[in-house]
Amino acid sequence: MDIPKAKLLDLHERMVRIRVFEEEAGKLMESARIPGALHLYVGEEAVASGVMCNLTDEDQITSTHRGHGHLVAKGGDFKKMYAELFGRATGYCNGKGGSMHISDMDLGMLGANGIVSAGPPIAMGAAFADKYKENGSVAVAFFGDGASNEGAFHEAANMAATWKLPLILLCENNGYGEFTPQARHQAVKDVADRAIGYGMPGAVVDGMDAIAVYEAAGEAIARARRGEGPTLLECKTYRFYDHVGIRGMGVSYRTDDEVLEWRKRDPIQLLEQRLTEAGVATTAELAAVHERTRAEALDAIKFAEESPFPEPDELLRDVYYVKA
Amino acid sequence: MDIPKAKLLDLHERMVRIRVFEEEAGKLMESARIPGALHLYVGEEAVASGVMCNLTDEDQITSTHRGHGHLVAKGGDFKKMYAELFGRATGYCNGKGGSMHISDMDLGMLGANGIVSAGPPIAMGAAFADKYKENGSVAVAFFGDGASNEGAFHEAANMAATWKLPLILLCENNGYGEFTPQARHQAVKDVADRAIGYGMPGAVVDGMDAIAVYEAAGEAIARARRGEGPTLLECKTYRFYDHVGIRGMGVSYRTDDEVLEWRKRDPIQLLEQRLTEAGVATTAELAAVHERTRAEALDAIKFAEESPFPEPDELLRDVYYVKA
Amino acid sequence: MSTATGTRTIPYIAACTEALRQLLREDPDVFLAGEDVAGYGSVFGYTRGLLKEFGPKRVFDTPISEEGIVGLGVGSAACGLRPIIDIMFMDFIGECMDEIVNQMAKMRYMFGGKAKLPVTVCTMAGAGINLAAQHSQSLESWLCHVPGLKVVMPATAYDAKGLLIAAVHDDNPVFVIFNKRMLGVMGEVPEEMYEVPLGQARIARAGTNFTIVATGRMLPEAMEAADTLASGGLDVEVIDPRTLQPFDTETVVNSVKKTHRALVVHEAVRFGGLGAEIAAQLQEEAFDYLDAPIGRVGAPFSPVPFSPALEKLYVPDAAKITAEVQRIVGKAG
Amino acid sequence: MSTATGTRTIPYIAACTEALRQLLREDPDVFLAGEDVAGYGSVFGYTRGLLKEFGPKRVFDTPISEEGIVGLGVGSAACGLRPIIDIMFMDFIGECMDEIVNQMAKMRYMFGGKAKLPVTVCTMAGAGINLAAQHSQSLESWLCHVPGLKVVMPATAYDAKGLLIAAVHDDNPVFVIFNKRMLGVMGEVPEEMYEVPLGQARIARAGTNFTIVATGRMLPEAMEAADTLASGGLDVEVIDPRTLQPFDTETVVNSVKKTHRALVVHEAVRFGGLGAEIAAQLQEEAFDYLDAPIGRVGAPFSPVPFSPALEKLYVPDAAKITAEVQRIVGKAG
Ligand SMILES: Cc1ncc(C[n+]2csc(CCOP(=O)(O)OP(=O)(O)O)c2C)c(N)n1
Ligand SMILES: Cc1ncc(C[n+]2csc(CCOP(=O)(O)OP(=O)(O)O)c2C)c(N)n1
Ligand SMILES: [Mg+2]
Ligand SMILES: [Mg+2]
Repeated sequence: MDIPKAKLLDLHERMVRIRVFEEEAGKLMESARIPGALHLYVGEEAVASGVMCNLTDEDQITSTHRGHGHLVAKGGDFKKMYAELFGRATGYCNGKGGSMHISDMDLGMLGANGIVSAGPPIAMGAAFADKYKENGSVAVAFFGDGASNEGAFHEAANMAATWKLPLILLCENNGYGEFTPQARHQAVKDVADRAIGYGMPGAVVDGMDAIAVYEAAGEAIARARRGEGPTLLECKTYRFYDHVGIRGMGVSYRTDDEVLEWRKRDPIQLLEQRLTEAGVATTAELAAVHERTRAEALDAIKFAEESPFPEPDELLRDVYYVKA
Repeated sequence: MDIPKAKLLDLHERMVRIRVFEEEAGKLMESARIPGALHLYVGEEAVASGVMCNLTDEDQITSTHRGHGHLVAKGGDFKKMYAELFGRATGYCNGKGGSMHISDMDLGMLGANGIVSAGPPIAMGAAFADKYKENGSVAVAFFGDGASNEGAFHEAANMAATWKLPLILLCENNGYGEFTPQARHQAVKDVADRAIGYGMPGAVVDGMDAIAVYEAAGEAIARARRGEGPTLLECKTYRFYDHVGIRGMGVSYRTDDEVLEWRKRDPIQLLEQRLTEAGVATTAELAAVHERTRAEALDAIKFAEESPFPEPDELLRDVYYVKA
Repeated sequence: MSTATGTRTIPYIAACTEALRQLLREDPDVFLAGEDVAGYGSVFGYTRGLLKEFGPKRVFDTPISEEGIVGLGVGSAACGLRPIIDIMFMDFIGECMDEIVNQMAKMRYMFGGKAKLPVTVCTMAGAGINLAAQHSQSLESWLCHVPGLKVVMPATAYDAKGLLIAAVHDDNPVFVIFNKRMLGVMGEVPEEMYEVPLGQARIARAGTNFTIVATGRMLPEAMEAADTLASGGLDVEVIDPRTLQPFDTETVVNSVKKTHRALVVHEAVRFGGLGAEIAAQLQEEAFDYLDAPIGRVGAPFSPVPFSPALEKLYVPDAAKITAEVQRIVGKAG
Repeated sequence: MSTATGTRTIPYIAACTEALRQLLREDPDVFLAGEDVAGYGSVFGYTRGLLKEFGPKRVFDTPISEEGIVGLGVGSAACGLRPIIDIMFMDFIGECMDEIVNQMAKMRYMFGGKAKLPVTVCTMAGAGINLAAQHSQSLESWLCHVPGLKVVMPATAYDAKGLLIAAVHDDNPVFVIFNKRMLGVMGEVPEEMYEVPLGQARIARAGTNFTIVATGRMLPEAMEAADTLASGGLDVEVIDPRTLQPFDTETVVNSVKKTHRALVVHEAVRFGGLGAEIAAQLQEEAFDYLDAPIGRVGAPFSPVPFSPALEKLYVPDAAKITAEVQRIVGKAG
């Protein structure tokens, strides 16, 4: 590992922040303290974190229905995030977006999205803007294995390749599109194979290995920054909880064995093991990250829950931009 | 060539029928004897004919805006076709479809289509029905290089591969999507490469060589009939006339040289040369096909032009199926 | 009525499932396809058990490809099957509008009547459960504007079963728009198969003073409003159109000719909603009978907000309907 | 008026091109993208010459990927550019309705006002030139039903330029719906840049006895009908809404309060067309002033037929408008 220590700790911290944020969010949903439905990112932390460690606030990402992890990794504020999940005026979207539309334009996070595969065309547009402005920024579109079957993915991929846009198409292949296993929604094993049809490089990465993701994404992003065009990167990963919430709706579609097998490769534990073995951090130091993050989360939840709901006049505000 | 003589002559005749139909149709449009816009198939005859020689009336095809050639090759009746172009009650669609929606359900020709890439999803549905009914039939979706960038193509291809449907995705790559050269609308040279991303076989064929198309399509169709799933077949071809009509709208986007170069490989001349060289037919015999087809076309045009326009009550008929 | 043979009180969702089961049993050419309708039984649970009974040939999951899914319906229907297609949330029809509007709706007409497309599309509309802007819409007015489509919106368990069966039996493309907040609503449903004829409105409550036309999830709200108004002496007739396209103008016009005042209520955005068409028709057909303008209640002109604090202001309810009726009645003096 | 400095009589299409040229010159963040808008100058010719002047960075062709094209507009607008996107035929919006409705229209609201989307979509509507069912539709009522979008429909060369400029200057998503049969219509157009303010209707002809509200290509038909009716003694006021969303209700209501009778005319299918909304609003706002029901003229309930013999029966025209006004006036007694 010739990755600077600070970077490795940064990577770890982002992952822990996601894990803690999501565990607490999951509890809030299961105990009905918040409204609506959450798609939790637990298990996939290495992907968002590995990618985001290569980005600045000037780079854009588009996210998915499973979007908290992306926003946390991009630097999202716990208070504004939880407040949004609670539907409060202090949330990122003034309570009007909720989990599925959580976003922070200032961080270049162009929104979680309730429409599967809506991200790639928008990220392609963002990447176009980066190229147009020659600002050296890149855009990353996160999307799932299921999403790779939508026409929107195809159109965006082809346009990005044709125009050599600084776009990373980042497939989070967790083996299921909602409840349908990959083998029943596509005949290919690797979504990355689709890159060939667009004339762009494609690669498969172990999505439970944060360092592998960090490095592969780093390469693709560097390539994009050099003006050499898009890359399709597929991270094989797994969601530890259900499609929606922690326990989901109680219909089984994965075997317990499968879940356990994947949980053995918990991306945070894997990274922590490597960090301690390499002497980058002690177990105690890493544990401290969990603890202080948990405290921050609980504090943020308190803030969120005590925040006011949006006022009625918020209902019709911001449908349009109105000149001040 | 171990293709039976009758088949070869059949192949030739279909090509000539397309050529003659289109030349006369083009003249009708340019002289404003018919309303609307025509997308002529001249130059691409080997593709439709090579494919259709492998099909029966029980097999389905979906076509494109450039659809006359497909219907002629599938056995379309000149009289009903011309009458449709004239907007007459005796036309295939009672005059209500015109060039862009010309169709013959009895021949399994599920319509020309004004929407680029609308064919693949419909043909996929038809192939599904064939598999469901276990009737041994196949469906062929014709579409262009430009159409391969639509999401609809992607979704249909993935579904067909996942379900191993008896579908042939038949790309007629004539180098242009409307007026945009392929290199500016996609980064790949071969649309067939996209097959890899769906987990189906893909192949490139010389679309000016009728026998090559016949054989490649034959293989793919046989494979589909055996229940082994879809194939993406790309035929490299060229439209000798403009995108719309013969001379188009007078904006140049192809060089004269390029057009001339392709015209040297006129698919009908190429086949005729091979047929005469192989002693399958004499020049005179082949010329006779042209002549009698021309006569049939002129006769059909006369029929069409003398046919009545649809009555006013036709306007609101067939919006819905109404039980008799 | 409650003692008719084989009639039970069951939830709306069970009526849907029963209809699907009977349709699949009745005709081997019927199949059911959509995202997670087989293994999972749909995220709304309304197709649960069908895979088990009918197997993966008849009931199956599709990739997440709405345009492809509708294409599957169009192509297979054109070739003689009778597909039932599920588009999980109505909000997703934007992904397949071309396939719906330019193919499914027009094929028969464009081909001079030579195609027949007996395809049914089931989808789930409606707000009110904090699913935010992309999982809460009611977009039926888009579909009703498209010649070639039929559109139904069942508001009771009875109609859910009967309209779904009629839709699948119909030889045209029909959209069946369910409402996610109605799935648990109980109602009397006969065990046997029956059709609720397409194109026929139902007088859900007879009345003499005022007409409320309410679609889908707004029907129970309108019924509640009618109760409230009754205690104030207004005898409200409530009409459920059931089929939105073709629309049963006659039933509604006849009611208004009797009551002289009307309010149209739907969950969709008010501007450009079906209520506009109904109001326009009513004033055309019953102008001389009207004592007051036809009122309309619908969602305000904004996306659906996530926050419960705002969503409850967004979705029309009995209170809003009552207030609007009172305003109209007041105006009519 | 005709001698105002720098005002010439030019065709509608030239007004469009001029607006685009001036917009591209004015702001380096403006770009123009669509299928064949660069090399070919659009199949309608309205972008011809722009590639040459502005180069392929600012004016470029896209693959045939409508969802991607709109995504290009949404993503780049969210990142500070000011895209002008061309969707060749309005019939193709079905391919990108999700991107339009669930992304473009809602992003600002869903993000609590933190996004700004100055994106303009140009598209071509209208029937009448034998392009059949998939190249002739007028689908504006879908868009007008979607909060977050603005929609304009220029009916003169002057408005084509002024509305297009106002649309691109606006910081919201705006649809500019041209009409293919109007491209050659001549009109007086100032050379300099000017905006026709969004949301303001225009009284195209002042009158006292009757109001016709006509959109797009129906405006000249309505004007012709007004001429015909004038010779019969009816002094018709003709209003061109110009912007369909937000709709200028006030101007129309004021007219009807004066004339007491009105007809709304559009090329779109009558059922569920914008005319329904306008009629519904008029009877709400001007009920006590009405001497007759608000009439509506639109296309009949069928796809657009190819045959000229049928298409001429399909598309509304001056004769139909005149007849309908006469029917209403007769009825009003
Ligand atoms: C256009 C659209 N279709 C369907 C859905 C319903 N849906 C929500 S999440 C999901 C599964 C997405 O699978 P994948 O892309 O693999 O992401 P994952 O949930 O596995 O992270 C589906 C089908 C949707 N939200 N949008
Ligand atoms: C959805 C859609 N987008 C755009 C068009 C306009 N259009 C008609 S033909 C065409 C070009 C199609 O190119 P290709 O698929 O290569 O077929 P070709 O014309 O070369 O045979 C385009 C863009 C359309 N009809 N439908
Ligand atoms: Mg997945
Ligand atoms: Mg082509």
